Amino acid sequence: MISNKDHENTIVCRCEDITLKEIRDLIKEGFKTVDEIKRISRCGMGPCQGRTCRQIVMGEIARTTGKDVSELRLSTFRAPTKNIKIGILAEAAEG
Amino acid sequence: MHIKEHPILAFKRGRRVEFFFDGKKMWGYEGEPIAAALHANGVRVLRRSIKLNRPRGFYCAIGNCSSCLMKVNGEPNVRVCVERLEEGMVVGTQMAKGDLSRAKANPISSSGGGSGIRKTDIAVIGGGPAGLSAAISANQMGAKVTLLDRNSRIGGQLIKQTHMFFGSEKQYAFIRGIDIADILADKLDKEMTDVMLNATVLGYYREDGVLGVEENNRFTKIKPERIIVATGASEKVLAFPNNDLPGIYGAGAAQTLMNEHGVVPGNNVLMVGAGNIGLIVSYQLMQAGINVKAIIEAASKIGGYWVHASKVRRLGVPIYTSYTVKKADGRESLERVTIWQLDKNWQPLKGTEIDLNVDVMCIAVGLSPLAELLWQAGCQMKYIPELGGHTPLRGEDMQTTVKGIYVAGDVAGVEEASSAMVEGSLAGLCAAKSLGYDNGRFKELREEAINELMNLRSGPVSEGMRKGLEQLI
Amino acid sequence: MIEKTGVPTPQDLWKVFPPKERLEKGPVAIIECFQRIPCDPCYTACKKEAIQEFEDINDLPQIDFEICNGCGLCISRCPGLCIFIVDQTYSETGVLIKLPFEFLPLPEKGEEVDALNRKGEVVGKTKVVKVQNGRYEDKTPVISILVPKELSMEVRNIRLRKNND
Amino acid sequence: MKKSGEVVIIGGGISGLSTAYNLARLGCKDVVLLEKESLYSGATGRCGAGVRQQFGLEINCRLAKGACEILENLNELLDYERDIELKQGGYLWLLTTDEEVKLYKKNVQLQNNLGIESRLITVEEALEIVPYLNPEGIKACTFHQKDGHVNPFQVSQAYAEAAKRLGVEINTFTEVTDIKVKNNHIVEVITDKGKIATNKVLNAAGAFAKHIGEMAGVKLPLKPERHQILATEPVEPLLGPMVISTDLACLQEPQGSFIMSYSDPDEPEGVNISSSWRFMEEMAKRVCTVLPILSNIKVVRQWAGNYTMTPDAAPILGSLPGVEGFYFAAGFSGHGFMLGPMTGVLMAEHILGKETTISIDKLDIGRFERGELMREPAVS
Repeated sequence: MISNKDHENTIVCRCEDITLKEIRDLIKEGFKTVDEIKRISRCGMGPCQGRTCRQIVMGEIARTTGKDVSELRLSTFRAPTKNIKIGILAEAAEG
Repeated sequence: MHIKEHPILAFKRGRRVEFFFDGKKMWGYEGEPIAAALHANGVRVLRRSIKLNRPRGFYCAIGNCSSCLMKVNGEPNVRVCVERLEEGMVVGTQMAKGDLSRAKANPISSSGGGSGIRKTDIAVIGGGPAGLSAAISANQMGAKVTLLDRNSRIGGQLIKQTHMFFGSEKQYAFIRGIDIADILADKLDKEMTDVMLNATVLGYYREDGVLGVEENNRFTKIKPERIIVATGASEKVLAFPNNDLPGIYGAGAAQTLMNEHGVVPGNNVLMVGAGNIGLIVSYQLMQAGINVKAIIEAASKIGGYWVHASKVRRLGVPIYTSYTVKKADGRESLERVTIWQLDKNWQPLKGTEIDLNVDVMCIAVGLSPLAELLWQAGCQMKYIPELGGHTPLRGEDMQTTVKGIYVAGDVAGVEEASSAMVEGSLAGLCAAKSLGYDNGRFKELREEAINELMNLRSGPVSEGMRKGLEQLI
Repeated sequence: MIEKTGVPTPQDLWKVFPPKERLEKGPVAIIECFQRIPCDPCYTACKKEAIQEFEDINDLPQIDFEICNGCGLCISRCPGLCIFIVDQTYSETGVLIKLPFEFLPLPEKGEEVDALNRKGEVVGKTKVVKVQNGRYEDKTPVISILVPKELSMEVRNIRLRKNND
Repeated sequence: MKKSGEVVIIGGGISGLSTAYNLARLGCKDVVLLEKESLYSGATGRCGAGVRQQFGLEINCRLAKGACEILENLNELLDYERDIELKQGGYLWLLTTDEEVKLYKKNVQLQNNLGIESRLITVEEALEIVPYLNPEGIKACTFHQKDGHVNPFQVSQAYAEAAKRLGVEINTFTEVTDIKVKNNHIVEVITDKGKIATNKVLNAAGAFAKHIGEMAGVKLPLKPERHQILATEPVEPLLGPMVISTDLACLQEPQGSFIMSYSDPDEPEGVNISSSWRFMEEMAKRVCTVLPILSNIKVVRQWAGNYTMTPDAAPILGSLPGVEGFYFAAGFSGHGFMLGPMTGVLMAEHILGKETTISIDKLDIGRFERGELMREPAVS
C-alpha cells in the first residue's frame, strides 16, 4: 500500500490544495460525511465546487466506514454550476 | 506543437496572432483556447496552487475544474482552457489566489438585456447526441424547443469522436461521430428550435421553475414548460501521489486538445483505463502521431470493446490488465509514472513496479453523470456504479421523479452514444406529447424507440447496464 | 485471453477462419469479431448478402464463405476495423491481404513496409500493391499488401519504414 | 445514546454547542446534545460569518462585546488547534440619509459608553479604509476596528470538541420528535433514535425552535425567514472591513472569498433554504454600486439560511414560567452566530440557577406580553 505520508502529495481538492492524507486524517477524527469534511477543511468550496474532489472523498468515506457509497449522505449541489462574473449578473439586473 | 496533418480531421484555425506569456512573445491561432496555444508553445505550467505552491496545468479542458486559472490582461482566475486567444493578449502565470486590484472595473451598463424571462415549450440542456435527438423529435411532434449548449458549436462529445460508431443504421452506425454531429444539426428544425450556443445553465431555480443561463457573457432566464436534461457526464479522477502534475490529463481533455484544437498533447503517453474511452483515445493519439507507451487497466479484463483493444494492439501498444498507478514523478511537469500490479483483492503487489518515462498520462477511469441540475431540481437519485454513479430515477418515458423534468443520454446513466440518441428521441417525443403535441405518429415512434433501446441493450456487454437500469425505472 | 490482452488466441481465430479449401479458391473476407456487441454495418455493407442479416443486433456476424467473393467493401464499413481480405491465390510468390489503415502518411503503391502481426510486432517486410482511398472508403483507406503464404493468417497491420528510423 | 441526561440540548448550532461546553465547564457534565443533521448545518453554518459590536440596543452591545472577547481568546480557551480565522478588519457602516446619521451617532455614543470604541467617520476617512468604495450617496460612516469575521464552522467545531472532552454526549443525525411534559415539568425527550429522560431541555433549534416549542406546548413568537448569500472565488486581500448598509453586507474572508448578502423586506415567513436567481442579480447590482471593483470577481456559489425573527428583532433568552425545565435561546434575528459564544455562557449560568454574567431578564419571553419590546435599530 501507499503510505499515508506519500499521500501528502496526493491532491484531492485542487482548488483548496487538500491532500488525501488530510482527508484520511479528518475521517479518522470523526468527520464522516462529505458536508462535514467540506465545512471543516474547505474541500469542495473552491471555484470548481467539488466537481473534482467529491467522488474521491465519498470513496474514502465508504472505504473507511465499510459502507457502500449508496448509503452515504451527499453534499448539496448549489447554483451556479459555473462561476459567473458579478458584473454580468449586475447588468442583467439593470435590464 | 500544432498537428500539421491528420488522417481524419481538417482543423479550421483562426489567423496566426501574437500574444505574450510572462513577458515572452508567442504565436497562436486566434480563437483557440489560451491553454491550447500555450501548450503548442511548450508551456504546461499555468499556475501555482494556492497553499502548497504546486505547479498546475489544465486538467479537464472544458472549464470544469480550477487547475488552469491564469492572469489574462490583468484579470486573475481566468479559465484558460476555455478562454479564447485574442491578438496581443497578455497572459501570466498565476501565483496564489490572484490579484483583483489591477483588473479594470467595468461600468455596469443597462444593455445587459437579461431582464425578461424567455418562455419556451421545452428547454433541452445539452446539444450532444441525446439533446440533439430530443430536440429533433420534440420538433417533429410540433413542440418548440430552446436548445442550450455551453460550447461554441453543437454536437457535444461527438465533435471529437473521429471513430466510426457502432449500433445499427438508425443510430448512424459506421459514420464517424464528427459527421453524426453535422447530420443531427442538419435535422434540427430551425424554425422550431432556438439554438443557444456558449450558453451554460447555471441553475434550476425550483421556486419558480426558471433556468438561469449565462449566454455569451450575459445572464438570461428561461422558463420552460418542460425540461430535458442531457448534460452528459464528467470524467472521474484518480488519487495517487503527484496526481496533479501538469501532463496528467483526463482522457477526454487530451482528446479535446488534439481533436478539437489540433494540438499535440505530448510525446509519450500512458493511458490509464482500458474501457472504450481509454482504447479509443489511445488509438486517436496514435493517429495524431503520438506514441502510446502502454494502456493499463486495474480490472483483470479489458472493459472496452475487444475490437478497439485489438486495433491498438496491432499498433504495438501493450495492454496491462490488473495494473494501476503507484505514483507520478516530475519536477515541473510529468516525467515518469510508476505502475504496479494488483492482486485478486485489488491490493498492489510489492516488487511488481514498472517505471515508464512518459510526459503525458491520460486518466480514463470512467465517467459519472453530470447531474447537478437534477439535484437542484430535487429529482430522486440512486447510486448505481454500473451507470457511473448517482443516476436519476425515471419512468419508461424518461421523466424523472420531478414532473416535467426529463433526462436522456449519459446523465441518465453512462452508456454508448447510440442509446443516448434513442433516449433523446424518446424523451423529446414524450415531453412534447405531455404538452399536447402529437403529429399522429407518437404511439408508433415511442414504441419504436423503446424497442430500439431494448435491442441495443440486449447483449452481454450491456449486462451491467441492464442491471443498473432495472433499479431506476 | 483476448479479454485480457486484446489479442485473439488461435482458438478464437479458428472459429472465424474460412476452411482451407475455401482459402485456396480465391479472395475471402475474414471477420475477426469475437464479442457480442450491438453493431451490424457489415451486414448492410455486403452487396452479395454473404454476411447474414442479424436477428439480434448483438449477434456475431455470420459469413457465408461460399457467397463471399472477397470484394472488400465491408473493410472500411466495420467500426471495429476487424475485417480483412485474404487472397491466397493472388500470385505464386505471395498472398494478398487487404487491411484498413487510418494513419498518415499513407504508403505508396510499390512501397516496402514492415508487416506487423496482431501484437504489432514486425514479422517481415511487405510490398504495398494497392492503396484505396476514395469516397467509399471515407477516410478508412484500404491497403493491399503482399505477404508470404505462411504469414497470411498472421499479418494484420503495416508500419511505414520511414517513420521507423 | 444515553437514556437520561441532566440537561438535553436541542440544536447543534453555535448556541447549543457553546451552552453545552459552558455547562460542562461549570461542572454539569451529564449533558446530551441532539442535532437532526450534522453539527452547525443550520443557520450557524449558513450565516454570513460577520461579528460585530456596533448595535443600537444596550443588551445586544453587551452580549456582542462579551462574545467578541471570547472569540479573541477562543483557541486558548478551548484548546483548539485549527485556525478560527478571526479577522478584526472592522465593520464600516455606510450611512446614506440624515436620519441614519442621527441614529447612528446615538448608537456610537451608546457603544462608546459601554466601552466599544466605534466612531463616526467622514466619507474621506472611509475611503482611506476602503479605497475601492464608491462614495456616491454616502453621508458618513461608522467604524469599529474590532468587528470583523470569524469562521463559523471552526468556532462551532472548537466548542463541540471542547464539550466532548468534558463529557458532553453529542448525537448528530438524531431528530427530536416529541417532548413529554408532566404536571408542567419536562420529563422526557423523544427522538428517532430513542428516548432520553430529563428534567431540563434547552431549545436552541434555530429556525425550528418554534416547532420544538410546540412539542412542549409552548407558543414562541418566532418567524423564520430566508436570507440568501453568495460567495465568490478567492483572491488576494483587497477589502479590510465588512462593508454594511441597509442595502447590503459584504466582507472578504481571510482565505480570500467575498461573502455578501442583503435583506429582502418582501421575504415571506417560513423555513426555506432554496436559492433564487433574483437574489443573485439584485445582490450583484447592489455590490457593484458600492464596490465597483467586484464586477470582475466570479460567484462560485449561492445558498440560503434562515433568520429567526422576533417581534422586536432581539433574542429570547431564558426559561418559561409554566413549563418547568424548558429553556430557550432562540430568535436571534440574524445575530445568533456572533452572539453565540456569550449565549452559551449566559444560558449555562441560567440553567444551573446561577446569577448570569450579564442580566438577561429583559430578554425573557414575557416582554412581549408586558409590551416591553426592545427594538434593535441596527439590524441589517
